[in-house]
Amino acid sequence: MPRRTMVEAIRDAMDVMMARDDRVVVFGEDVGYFGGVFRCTEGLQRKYGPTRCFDTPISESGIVGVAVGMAAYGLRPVAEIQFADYMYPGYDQIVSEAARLRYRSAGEFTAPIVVRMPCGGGIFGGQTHSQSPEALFTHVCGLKTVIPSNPYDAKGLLIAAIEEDDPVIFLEPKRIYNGPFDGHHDRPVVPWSRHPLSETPDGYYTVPLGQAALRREGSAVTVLAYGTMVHVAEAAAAETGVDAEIIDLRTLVPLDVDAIERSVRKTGRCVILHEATRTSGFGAELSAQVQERCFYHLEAPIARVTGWDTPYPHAQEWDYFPGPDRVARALQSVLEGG
Amino acid sequence: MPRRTMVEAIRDAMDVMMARDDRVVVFGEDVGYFGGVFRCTEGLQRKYGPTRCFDTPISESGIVGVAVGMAAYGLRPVAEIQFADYMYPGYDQIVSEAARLRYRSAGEFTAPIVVRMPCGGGIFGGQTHSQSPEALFTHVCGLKTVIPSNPYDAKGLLIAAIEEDDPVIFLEPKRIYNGPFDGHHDRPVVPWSRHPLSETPDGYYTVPLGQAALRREGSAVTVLAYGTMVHVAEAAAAETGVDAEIIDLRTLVPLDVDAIERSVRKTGRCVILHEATRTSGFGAELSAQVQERCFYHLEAPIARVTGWDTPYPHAQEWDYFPGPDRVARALQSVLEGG
Amino acid sequence: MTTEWQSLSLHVPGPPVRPGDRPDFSQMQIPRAGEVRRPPVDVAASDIHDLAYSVVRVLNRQGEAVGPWVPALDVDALKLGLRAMMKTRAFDVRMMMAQRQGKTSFYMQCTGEEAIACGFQTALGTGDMNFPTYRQQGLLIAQDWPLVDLMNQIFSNQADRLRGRQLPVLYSAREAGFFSVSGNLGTQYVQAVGWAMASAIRGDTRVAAGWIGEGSTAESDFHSALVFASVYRPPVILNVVNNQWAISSNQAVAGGESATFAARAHGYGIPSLRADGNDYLAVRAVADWAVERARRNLGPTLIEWVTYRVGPHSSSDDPSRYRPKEESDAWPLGDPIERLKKHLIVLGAWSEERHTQLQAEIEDEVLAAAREAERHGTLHDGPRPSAADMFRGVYKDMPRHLREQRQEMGV
Amino acid sequence: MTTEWQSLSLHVPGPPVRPGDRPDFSQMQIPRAGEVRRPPVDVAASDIHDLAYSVVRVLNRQGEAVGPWVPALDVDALKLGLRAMMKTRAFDVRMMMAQRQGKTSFYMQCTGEEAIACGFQTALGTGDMNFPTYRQQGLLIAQDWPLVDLMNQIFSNQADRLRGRQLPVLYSAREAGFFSVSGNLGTQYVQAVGWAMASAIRGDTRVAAGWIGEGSTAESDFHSALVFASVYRPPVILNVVNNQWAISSNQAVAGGESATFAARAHGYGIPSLRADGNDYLAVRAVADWAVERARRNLGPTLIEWVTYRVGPHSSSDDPSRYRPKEESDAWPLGDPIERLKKHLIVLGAWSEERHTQLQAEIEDEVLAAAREAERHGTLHDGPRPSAADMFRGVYKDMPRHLREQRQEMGV
Ligand SMILES: Cc1ncc(C[n+]2csc(CCOP(=O)(O)OP(=O)(O)O)c2C)c(N)n1
Ligand SMILES: Cc1ncc(C[n+]2csc(CCOP(=O)(O)OP(=O)(O)O)c2C)c(N)n1
Ligand SMILES: [Mg+2]
Ligand SMILES: [Mg+2]
Repeated sequence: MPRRTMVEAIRDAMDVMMARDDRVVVFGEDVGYFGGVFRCTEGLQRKYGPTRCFDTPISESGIVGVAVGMAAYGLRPVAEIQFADYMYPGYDQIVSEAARLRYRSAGEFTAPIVVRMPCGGGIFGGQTHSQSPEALFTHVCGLKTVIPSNPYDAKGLLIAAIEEDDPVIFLEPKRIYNGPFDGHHDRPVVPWSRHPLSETPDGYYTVPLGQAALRREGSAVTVLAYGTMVHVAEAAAAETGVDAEIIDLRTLVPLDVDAIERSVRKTGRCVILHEATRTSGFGAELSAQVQERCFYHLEAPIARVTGWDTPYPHAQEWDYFPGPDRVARALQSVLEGG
Repeated sequence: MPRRTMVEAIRDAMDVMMARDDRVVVFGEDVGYFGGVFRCTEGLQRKYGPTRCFDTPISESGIVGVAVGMAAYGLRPVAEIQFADYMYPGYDQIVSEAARLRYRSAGEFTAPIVVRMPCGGGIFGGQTHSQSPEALFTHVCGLKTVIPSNPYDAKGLLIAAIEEDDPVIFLEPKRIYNGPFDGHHDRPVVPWSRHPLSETPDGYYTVPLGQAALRREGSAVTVLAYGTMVHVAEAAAAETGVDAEIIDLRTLVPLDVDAIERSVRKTGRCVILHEATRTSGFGAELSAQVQERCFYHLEAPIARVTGWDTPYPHAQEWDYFPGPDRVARALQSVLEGG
Repeated sequence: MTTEWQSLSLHVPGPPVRPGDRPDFSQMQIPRAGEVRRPPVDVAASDIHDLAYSVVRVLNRQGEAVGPWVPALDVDALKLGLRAMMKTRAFDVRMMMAQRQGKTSFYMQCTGEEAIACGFQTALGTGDMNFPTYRQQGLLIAQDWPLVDLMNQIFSNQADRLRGRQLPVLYSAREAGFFSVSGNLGTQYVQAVGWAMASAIRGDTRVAAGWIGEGSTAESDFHSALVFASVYRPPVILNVVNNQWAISSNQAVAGGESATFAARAHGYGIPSLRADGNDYLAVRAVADWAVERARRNLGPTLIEWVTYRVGPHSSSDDPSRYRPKEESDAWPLGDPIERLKKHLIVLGAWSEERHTQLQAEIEDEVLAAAREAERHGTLHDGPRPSAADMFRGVYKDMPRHLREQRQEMGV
Repeated sequence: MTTEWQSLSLHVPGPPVRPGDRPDFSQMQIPRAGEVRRPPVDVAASDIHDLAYSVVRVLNRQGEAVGPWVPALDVDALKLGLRAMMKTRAFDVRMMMAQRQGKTSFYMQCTGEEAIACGFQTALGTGDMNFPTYRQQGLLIAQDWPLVDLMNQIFSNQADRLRGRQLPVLYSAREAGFFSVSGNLGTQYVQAVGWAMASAIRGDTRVAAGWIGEGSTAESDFHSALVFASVYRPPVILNVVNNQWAISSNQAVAGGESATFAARAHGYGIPSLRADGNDYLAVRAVADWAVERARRNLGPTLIEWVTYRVGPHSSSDDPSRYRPKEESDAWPLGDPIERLKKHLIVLGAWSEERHTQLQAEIEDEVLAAAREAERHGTLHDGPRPSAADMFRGVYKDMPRHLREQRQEMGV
């Protein structure tokens, strides 16, 4: 089976859908001729023409706003926000418009848009090229929020997102665009081609939204992770030898609570990981749900390993990033609890 | 001692500070001559002149943006967003600018602004005049988030907020502007004058940010609430006779974890209330922290009673609002757990 | 070096007068009817900059239609226009009353502004899409959209097509080319541009119309809309309704003191016009011009409609707190219904008697509709949308967490 | 009724040429130096609309300063200007090299645009405040701000005044009237307006200057800034640096095909000018004009500086992917350093030899600064800001949860 990087998988998903469905249009800053600053849309304008894939003015509110209008018309817009850190000017259109249109019009109008945005740190991007704002989307009813951790999922989830009839926020951990990353920034970079999940079938397939994936079976502790942190979790489990069960959530809303419940009831312990700042991060919701649903099975406090409650710093990137050592420590301490 | 409504207390806080400190300026949509759609700034323009209190264009990004610039200059801007539901166009300026200015400039520039906004439902305002977006602020480091439940606190907290050197989001539950509200919408309206916490001293006093208040002592269960929900909690406790300890958080960030920990360690049970939608609401963070800090004291799962994960509907307002009956049921079920 | 300069001071604009003062529209420059030229629809934006500082007017004081903008409308079309405006006004009167009676929580009239929506709608075709504000009920009424349907929404009753979820007057009527109204100002202006871009992408022939109040032009999305319209030149008509007030804030607070709202288009290279919004004929003529531009792939047009908000901002507002009570009477562009009525009389096609009779008919029709709507319930009385409706439509298919919450609620 | 019309189509703009094509600036209309009139500073905005479609220029091809805009600058001032621009360019060269050597993660040059920031700064006084973008290092260098200080920030080293927290080049230098640069485009334009409003509220004499790229004028905050500037008329200069490119997007994608960026000001009643950004004398003259307006409480001015981004967008960019390599050489306004050098030579105050000598001096100075900065460390080498620094300054006083997190981290 062909092997793809995340970038290639994401591009291929758009390519497949643009070919299948001429309502699919792709746009954003530098997305047209240039193919996007991360190259995710490279070649699409050449292949499908400038009215199917084009550059936009630097206006995130405009990008999402016209996407909502296009979707109401009947198109399937896939908009790129150059960095998730720059989604804020478009947040009103996402929250007040895309997310609520179906509800407030009782289904007369809908906004089946996909808003793609690179997120997360690890590239020395500082506080404005490193953010993970997923919790700002998961709090907004009417949105679905997706974040893949590997090329196979990225392609399948993006195709599913484009086919979705509700607006989807599609977060792309930029640090793993071109290779998996386990947080060991001091070790040589690994290419995707050596990772089994870089095998992505050509053509159309989907990974359904709302389903988590079991990345590692284990019985001692459940680790809930998504995006880059899935790889960090795997490294931490391997290095500590802790018999951890690692769940890659893939979709944050709607959440696969069955998968979570099943695992935590089995292990009785839970560690939650994300790169975003801790307070009111999505880990809080996960923690709340785990204790609501599995209280009587829990043998130790649920732990969160997250970014600190500071902006993402530049020089101190690796002090901020919740790397395998911090995860390992949390695994150990959760095992000792109870 | 003089009795004030929330509106009067909030107005008085600004009046006191405008008189004490001529760097304090007050502005927002309809805030000048008219005195604000909820009358919170009535009379301030007449008293302090149109360059201290004025109307702005209908541009929330502009309102917060100029506030940041003014604060960097050395003023103490108090900006009003007409409804919290309309803060989204200003969210970028709050998150990317006000919240991060001190950090990114290593203290060379700061943004001591207060952004006041009426929040919450209960006035048949529908999905765009009823929102409680506090969790969208608590996730953002660099901001302090405050929400009073009564006139005494409102005045003292607002004065403290204006004196703060960091940006403060000041949420005002509009349903209790003119009288306390316990969720019994079918009963006659009660004026603030009959509530002890409407007693507000004239002149300057503060209620420090970051300190919760014990509203009711009890030993069976801890209730964490803020804003309107404090009154609902009191009603539910009174009506069920449950020996609940009710903590009014007042400030969400920074959180008074001591007060929470002390109470939950004592009661072993916890119910969390808010009006905002549940998923990724601030209740999730509270729940996560309670279980992290008090795991070994908990006798039953922590429960959340919140708005549903739907937009705030118009006709079904009272089906959405987490009223005393729902709180009572949660109290009872948490007492039965364990 | 800065010490040699005098102290700066802040300019804080406001209306020329306040309650107690005498109304003052002396600053307004109003050309005579017929005076403004009618350029060809493919004119360059830069060749009509002057039209953004003038006012296209057709009906003169004598009730005659004069000048190059007189639209080709027969007497029947004019009568339909009159009827639509009168019906809109009667509807507003009845619904304000219903609000006072507690049948709904909230209402917004468009009194004095009826010509704009009623006239504009007749320039559109089937399949075109309006992105209206809350003050464009005339777009629906001019299409004879059932009043009962609107009232059901206002009463949030069991027959409300929006299932009680949305604030009164924030209608949605797809079949009528009436996009779901948002409670957030300005957001839909750029959506109209996006819809029009989609129409162009698909090689369609349908056009879109965005609507915004002069106060809301200050919002970000006004700019986003103009930028995207300027760049991609989609078939969209960008309407700015300048009714002089935004709740308590005079148009000066939105920048109206320094330039017209029509002039905003200049910096984007978008052709723009300013027109008498209280002149049904001018509205139709200018709308036709802009719609033809859109239809002929000539791109966007911005129109500032000059009018006056006669009533309160909404049922929650009391304008006597911030403007002279007499200001409405002093408004120099008159009343749109009176002006069209006079024109029809001048044409010999109308009379005071027929007007009185039509007024009575319309009031009966509105009352009958209100009675029918009330049978489906009002906000606090009678049948209403169910609590289960609250959980539906957040997503296409209800996800598990909402199913659980619905169960938790027991509905 | 819509079937009679032809299919619509979407206009998607782009640059006239792409890699492989011959550069084409034939669309640019450039008046001769000295041709554009100089209006009095209290001119009405509407009386200078034409200046938004022209280009104020002072230096002609022969290197002479001609026309009404010639600023009263003596030879020493001109030499300082030349020096500042040369230093800026040498600094950029050295820092791009440092980035390639891995001493920092990121760098942004302003090559070709030096005249704008270097010239503008000299029109300001102590206490005035710039709200710059990442491409205005010239504002600091023209003030002889220590290069080492900038380099420390770029290297995120132990002496970095921003404690390693901020991306390289996003400087902050309060004493130099240089506001902390944001990574978010456009946000600071409206902050400049707010700062200027504050100055006016306080009866101060200080003025503010906002900076934005032509691409970023599409952002919402550009509009917010213009609206508030239009309404309150604060002492602010709103600079738009039109360097033709926004990463890979040509200025046409920001609306430059339909109107100039200077013309954006017209709809807000704000006086605006377009000026040759590669002409140090024109920059200073136009800046003086606008600053005087601000200082005299005449309100805001918008200036579009016409220039060309000679280098890549940033160290992460490769412009040969999206524009012809030769485009920079074909740029009709020339190079700002060459032009000022020629002028000084024409004045008899400069020579090729002195220029070469100055160039060498400057390179030495820059190199010495780089060596000094490197002693404080570079991004991956040597001493660096501590992990504890990461937790400081989120709030004035560290709240409990951050203290706990710092402990959890063990620092
Ligand atoms: C984003 C946002 N901010 C504020 C409001 C509150 N608001 C509702 S209507 C209104 C005034 C609008 O005035 P204008 O645009 O002139 O329209 P008009 O009411 O005159 O038709 C305001 C401030 C809102 N609905 N949305
Ligand atoms: C809100 C926001 N959106 C997108 C970006 C990414 N970005 C950084 S620079 C840039 C191009 C800016 O072009 P322009 O305004 O013309 O300035 P120039 O780089 O030419 O000086 C973009 C899109 C950003 N930094 N902030
Ligand atoms: Mg208005
Ligand atoms: Mg540029």
